[in-house]
Amino acid sequence: MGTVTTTQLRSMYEDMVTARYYEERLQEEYMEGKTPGFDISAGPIPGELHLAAGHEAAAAGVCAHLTDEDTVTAPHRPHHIAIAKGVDLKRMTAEIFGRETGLSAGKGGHMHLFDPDVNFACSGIIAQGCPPAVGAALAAMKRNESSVAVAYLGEGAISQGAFLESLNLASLHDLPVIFVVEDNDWAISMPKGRISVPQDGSKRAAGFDMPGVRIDHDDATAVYEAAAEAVGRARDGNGPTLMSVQVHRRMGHFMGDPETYRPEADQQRHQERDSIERLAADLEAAGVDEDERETIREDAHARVDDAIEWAKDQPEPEPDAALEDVFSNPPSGVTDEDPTPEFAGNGGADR
Amino acid sequence: MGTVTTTQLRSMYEDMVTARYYEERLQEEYMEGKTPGFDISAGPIPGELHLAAGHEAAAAGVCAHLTDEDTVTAPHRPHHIAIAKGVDLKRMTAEIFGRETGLSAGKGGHMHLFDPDVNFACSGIIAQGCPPAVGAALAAMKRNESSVAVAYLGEGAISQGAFLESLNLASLHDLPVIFVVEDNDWAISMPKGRISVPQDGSKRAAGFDMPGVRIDHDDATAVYEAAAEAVGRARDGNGPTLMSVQVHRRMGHFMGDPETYRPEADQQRHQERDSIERLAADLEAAGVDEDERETIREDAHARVDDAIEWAKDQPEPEPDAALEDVFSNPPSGVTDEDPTPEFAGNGGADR
Amino acid sequence: MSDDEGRQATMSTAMVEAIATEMRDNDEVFYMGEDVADYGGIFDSTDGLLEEFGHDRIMDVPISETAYIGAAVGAAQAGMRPIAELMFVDFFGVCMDQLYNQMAKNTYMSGANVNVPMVLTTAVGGTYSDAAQHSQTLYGTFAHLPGMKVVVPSTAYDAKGLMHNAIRDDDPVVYMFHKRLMGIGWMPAPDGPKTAVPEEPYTIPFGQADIKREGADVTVVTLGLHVHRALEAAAKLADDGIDVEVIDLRTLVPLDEATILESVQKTGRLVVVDEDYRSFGLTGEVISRVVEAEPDALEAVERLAIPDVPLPYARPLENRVIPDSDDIEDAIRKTQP
Amino acid sequence: MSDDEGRQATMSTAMVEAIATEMRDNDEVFYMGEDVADYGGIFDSTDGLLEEFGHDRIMDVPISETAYIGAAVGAAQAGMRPIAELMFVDFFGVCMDQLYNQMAKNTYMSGANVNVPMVLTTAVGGTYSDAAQHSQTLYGTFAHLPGMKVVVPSTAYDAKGLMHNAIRDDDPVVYMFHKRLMGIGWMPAPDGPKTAVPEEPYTIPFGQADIKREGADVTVVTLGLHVHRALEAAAKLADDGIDVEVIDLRTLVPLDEATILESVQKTGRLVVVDEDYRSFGLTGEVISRVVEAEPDALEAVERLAIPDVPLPYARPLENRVIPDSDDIEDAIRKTQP
Ligand SMILES: Cc1ncc(C[n+]2csc(CCOP(=O)(O)OP(=O)(O)O)c2C)c(N)n1
Ligand SMILES: Cc1ncc(C[n+]2csc(CCOP(=O)(O)OP(=O)(O)O)c2C)c(N)n1
Ligand SMILES: [Mg+2]
Ligand SMILES: [Mg+2]
Repeated sequence: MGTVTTTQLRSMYEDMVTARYYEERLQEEYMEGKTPGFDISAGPIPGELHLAAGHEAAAAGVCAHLTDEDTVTAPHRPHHIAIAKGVDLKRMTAEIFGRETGLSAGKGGHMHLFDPDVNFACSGIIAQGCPPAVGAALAAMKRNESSVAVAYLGEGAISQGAFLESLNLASLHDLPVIFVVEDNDWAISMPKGRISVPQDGSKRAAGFDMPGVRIDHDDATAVYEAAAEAVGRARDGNGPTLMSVQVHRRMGHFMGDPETYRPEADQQRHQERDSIERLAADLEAAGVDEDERETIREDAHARVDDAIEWAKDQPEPEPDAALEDVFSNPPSGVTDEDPTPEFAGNGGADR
Repeated sequence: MGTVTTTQLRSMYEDMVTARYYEERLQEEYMEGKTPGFDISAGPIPGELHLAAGHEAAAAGVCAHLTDEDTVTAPHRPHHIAIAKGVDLKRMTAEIFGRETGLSAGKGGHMHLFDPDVNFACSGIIAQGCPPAVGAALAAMKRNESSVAVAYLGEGAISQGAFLESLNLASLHDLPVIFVVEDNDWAISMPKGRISVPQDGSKRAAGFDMPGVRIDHDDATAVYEAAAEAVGRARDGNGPTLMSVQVHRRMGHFMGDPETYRPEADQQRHQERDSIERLAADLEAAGVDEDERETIREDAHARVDDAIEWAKDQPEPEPDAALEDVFSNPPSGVTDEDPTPEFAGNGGADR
Repeated sequence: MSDDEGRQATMSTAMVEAIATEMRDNDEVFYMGEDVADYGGIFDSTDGLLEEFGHDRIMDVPISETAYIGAAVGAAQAGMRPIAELMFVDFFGVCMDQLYNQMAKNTYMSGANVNVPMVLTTAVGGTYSDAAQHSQTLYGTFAHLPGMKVVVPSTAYDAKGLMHNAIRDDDPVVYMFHKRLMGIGWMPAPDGPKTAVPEEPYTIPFGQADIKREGADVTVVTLGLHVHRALEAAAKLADDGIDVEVIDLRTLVPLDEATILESVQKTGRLVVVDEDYRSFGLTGEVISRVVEAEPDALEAVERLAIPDVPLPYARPLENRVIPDSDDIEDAIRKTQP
Repeated sequence: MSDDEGRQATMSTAMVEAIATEMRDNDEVFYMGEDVADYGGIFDSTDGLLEEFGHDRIMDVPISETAYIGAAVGAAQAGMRPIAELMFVDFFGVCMDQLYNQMAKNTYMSGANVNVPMVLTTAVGGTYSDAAQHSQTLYGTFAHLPGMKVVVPSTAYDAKGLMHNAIRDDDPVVYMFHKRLMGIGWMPAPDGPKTAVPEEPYTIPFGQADIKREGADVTVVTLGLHVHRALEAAAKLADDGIDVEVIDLRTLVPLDEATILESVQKTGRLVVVDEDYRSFGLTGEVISRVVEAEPDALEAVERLAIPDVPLPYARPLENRVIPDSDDIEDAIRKTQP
């Protein structure tokens, strides 16, 4: 188990059980009003919902090395990453419920969570979070700061131009960025073997002169250790790393996904591999016993229940708020006194 | 010299001296009216002009293996490739001069040469010729034909999404396509080391489970031999190959390029490496002596001079022709009798 | 069908039926897209096709829109007739160069030496809180750039006929189907799009708008989902004696100016309803065509569209910006003397 | 300047001067693009900047528009103020997702929790036979999608003031400079764009159109290159006693509707001249805004734009489709009683 301390194990466990319970609770809330007949427009949570049960190790193991100053960009399946990065759980939940006090005042929803306090952002377009993460790393380099950036993507995203171009740009300037592929074997209904060669996303690194590392079992401790090296390399100015972590998709691609395309045995297999139980075993070995773990879980569950409770109590936004926030600034681009020198006022007028 | 026959050497030589002389003659024509003051809108050839002197080996060595049924897509610097592929020289030249009888009736110009008779096309957008080449290969596979497709690109294009995504798609289905990177060290003013890692484009193959081969001297015979393998592999259904061929940029990026960014020594070096002289030596060794080569050159020059002469005699298009050819078909999409069944005529009307 | 006789079908069924028929008739037709095989299309656009045609002709593809849509361009130029699906039109930004600089322009740039017989199918529209990156129609964005025919069916009947025409067409056709109209189990459609649909193939030529309801007092020009919202508004207004004509454009390129003009000459009043952004788009185009051709025909005009904001997530916000039948009713009332 | 006193500068000099000043004042400003360093920008957009600021702040980048423009988005969200150049606007299709789904929407999607203070500079326009993939303006394409401020200078004076404002603005600004106006050695500009330019910094707020010539008989609304072509036409028509007002929009988003309306109320006649495609674009928008706000103000209207074809290569063809001053003159005459 090398470098990981008990405190870190405990903290990862906390993130992971929080994330797992969060997704289970959201699933319940979401399906309310959508059962028996699934109508995407019914129930307390609007829109699509992509839950990440089974992905927790990839989030916790990497984010354990990050501070608020580090940037993370997440894809369409972002909750577990947001939780591990320390995004405000209440305001995130309010956003998912479409409330006025949500992170984005109800404008963004679950694929568009932005928390600038911890430098977290996401995007629903495959791989398009990669270039902005590279940009955050570029900013850190230019400002001579030691912060790093992490871009998460699914294994389905490893054949998208935005990701591949980002590898070159990051490697070229030795930027402090880590690409983390969460490999859950599936891109909606498409098994990875049907859409990518090689199937292991970390192999893409070979064509871009950067290290690629594969963690082929979703073991938080193993992820933690690989990430220690990758984040360390980035902070030391030694450039980017591409990681691919095997995770599992315990639920459908989105809520309501009938998964008719998915063999039962595969579903079974994904249920059986539980990174949380695995980490529990590591904790046990480190002397954190089931009682203590139970306490961690209870605290986590309480935090989640609280957040959901709070979110559901929040007001919906006023309809006219929809017309605001296209720009942060007045459209004219002028916030303070017009700094135009005197004679320029009529300047353009007569050429 | 392995597999290459004297006939093939001779034929490559013919393509290469044709292409070289073609570019030299176009340069003369283009600069006419643009000297001393360079005005891009003056002179007999309109628009931008990207000439390929120094790139000939990459075109001749690969296209030597192709038939008219095979597809080639070229980038913004296409003439030498078009010539090696057997594009109609007269109509191509007329197109470059913007004439009515040009390949595209004057609508396309030098970056948009299309000759469906030999399945040649080009595009001025970096790397965007790659996906259509993959598509031609896909069509061949679906139709059970043995034709192959070749996509040419510059070394500056190896970090563009369209190229990288194409590698995956081609490799995934073992498509009969060959990607040929013409590496002339420069992307306009940017030396390759400034914009790509690794600098050798063929290394990109490693991340996509496909063979990458580098020909690091612009030796037509060496290109021929590498291409024999790549094209053979494609025709045999064994999938794509990525080739990177070192070529030289003997002229500016486009005509009028002051090349102030370019060290004199580099210009010098590119002038000194002459693939045509190199091939001449191979021909000499194969018993094709200078007299015979002189004849080949003279014939080639005559063909080029003829084409240019012819092109300049062609009429300019009528202005109103600009309004035609947006669609090949009537906008309604209906060419023959309306096959709408009787009762459907009023079908939509009342819902 | 002039009444409701005959087999009723959802829009997705009708669309898929046309594709299947064309695929049976012509080996050169094939379909590429994400989740189009085993899943049958996230919005049922290929439902059931895998079973009949197999993975070779109903091809799942990598999440590489530039590569596979560009491959469709290449296959089309080689003479095949591919259909490529862009799962949501909102993703156009990752592959737009292939769409507009290659697919749409190659015919012109080659002096029609080359043509590109392909169909791009794509899901459009909001109303289910999918937020700014998954709810747009982008009608104006596609209609603005020359070289693509742009088709937007609003009923099953139209969807089938337009799809037959799209596949047979020798030029690139962008076929935009509104998610809310497809009749997907989990996204209930309004009543209108499910119509009688003949079993045999038929085509609907492009550039022929369809008068979905005749009326004398005001012309509503619209398309897609908003045809049905306009018809709803019209039904309500009929009780108040306002007789609304509803024109369904069906295709944006070509645009059936004649039908619009004829109607406006009759009614003198025009409301254009669009689910795309308001400025620099469809509403402005339709109004200008009328003003240009018939400077004196218009006594009143209203435009109704997304008020130049991205699509918001929360329901009250999304409802605020997508015109509903009440908004249409209000706009129509404003045009009345 | 109300007359030609003061230092005369080309549009590129003025634009570069504003960038240099902002870079001196603010370490967070940097410039990324292809061939912007040693070359100085293919269209002189960064001419001379490398010498003062070095390769770290005037960064050549890989030909990976999605990656580096997306990196600008990320750096901007981190609080820097990047300027990213898209060499030709025609290449937008390879990076549009970053531009419109991230850069333009992140502010809204975050409820303005986040903002994106960046400038996208890009060269637009034809007139030199660069054909369909290198000659567009795409004004309407960018103005249609919410979240970007869209700036199109037509003179050196405006170019400088608008650039200062663009860099200081906390939101994404798309700054479109017309190649033919820059004053590049190898592409002679018309006379108009070279103007007097103060050495000190000044800003021109967005959303303020500029009346480049006052007149009583007809309003010409235009932008970019066509400001100068319209002024040429106006000069010719003055001899015939037709008094033309020429409005230079300067920014498309925000659009200065007030100035247009005021002018049209005076003249009653409107000609909109655009170098973008005719349909679903600028001409329709301007006309509709007028018709909507002032249904009775217009006695005559003309729209002049690229007639919905890609840009052709050969000179007679390109001349046919890009409006020139004769075309503008004709259009104006048609509006006269
Ligand atoms: C450019 C783009 N194409 C397609 C989609 C639709 N889409 C959303 S999620 C998804 C599958 C993603 O699979 P993967 O990257 O493996 O992530 P996972 O969902 O398995 O976590 C697809 C195709 C999209 N959002 N963006
Ligand atoms: C997507 C895109 N970005 C930028 C350009 C502008 N451009 C044209 S050629 C060129 C350099 C290409 O370099 P390389 O690929 O090495 O080819 P070479 O010109 O050296 O033959 C660039 C940047 C373009 N045409 N398309
Ligand atoms: Mg996956
Ligand atoms: Mg090069």
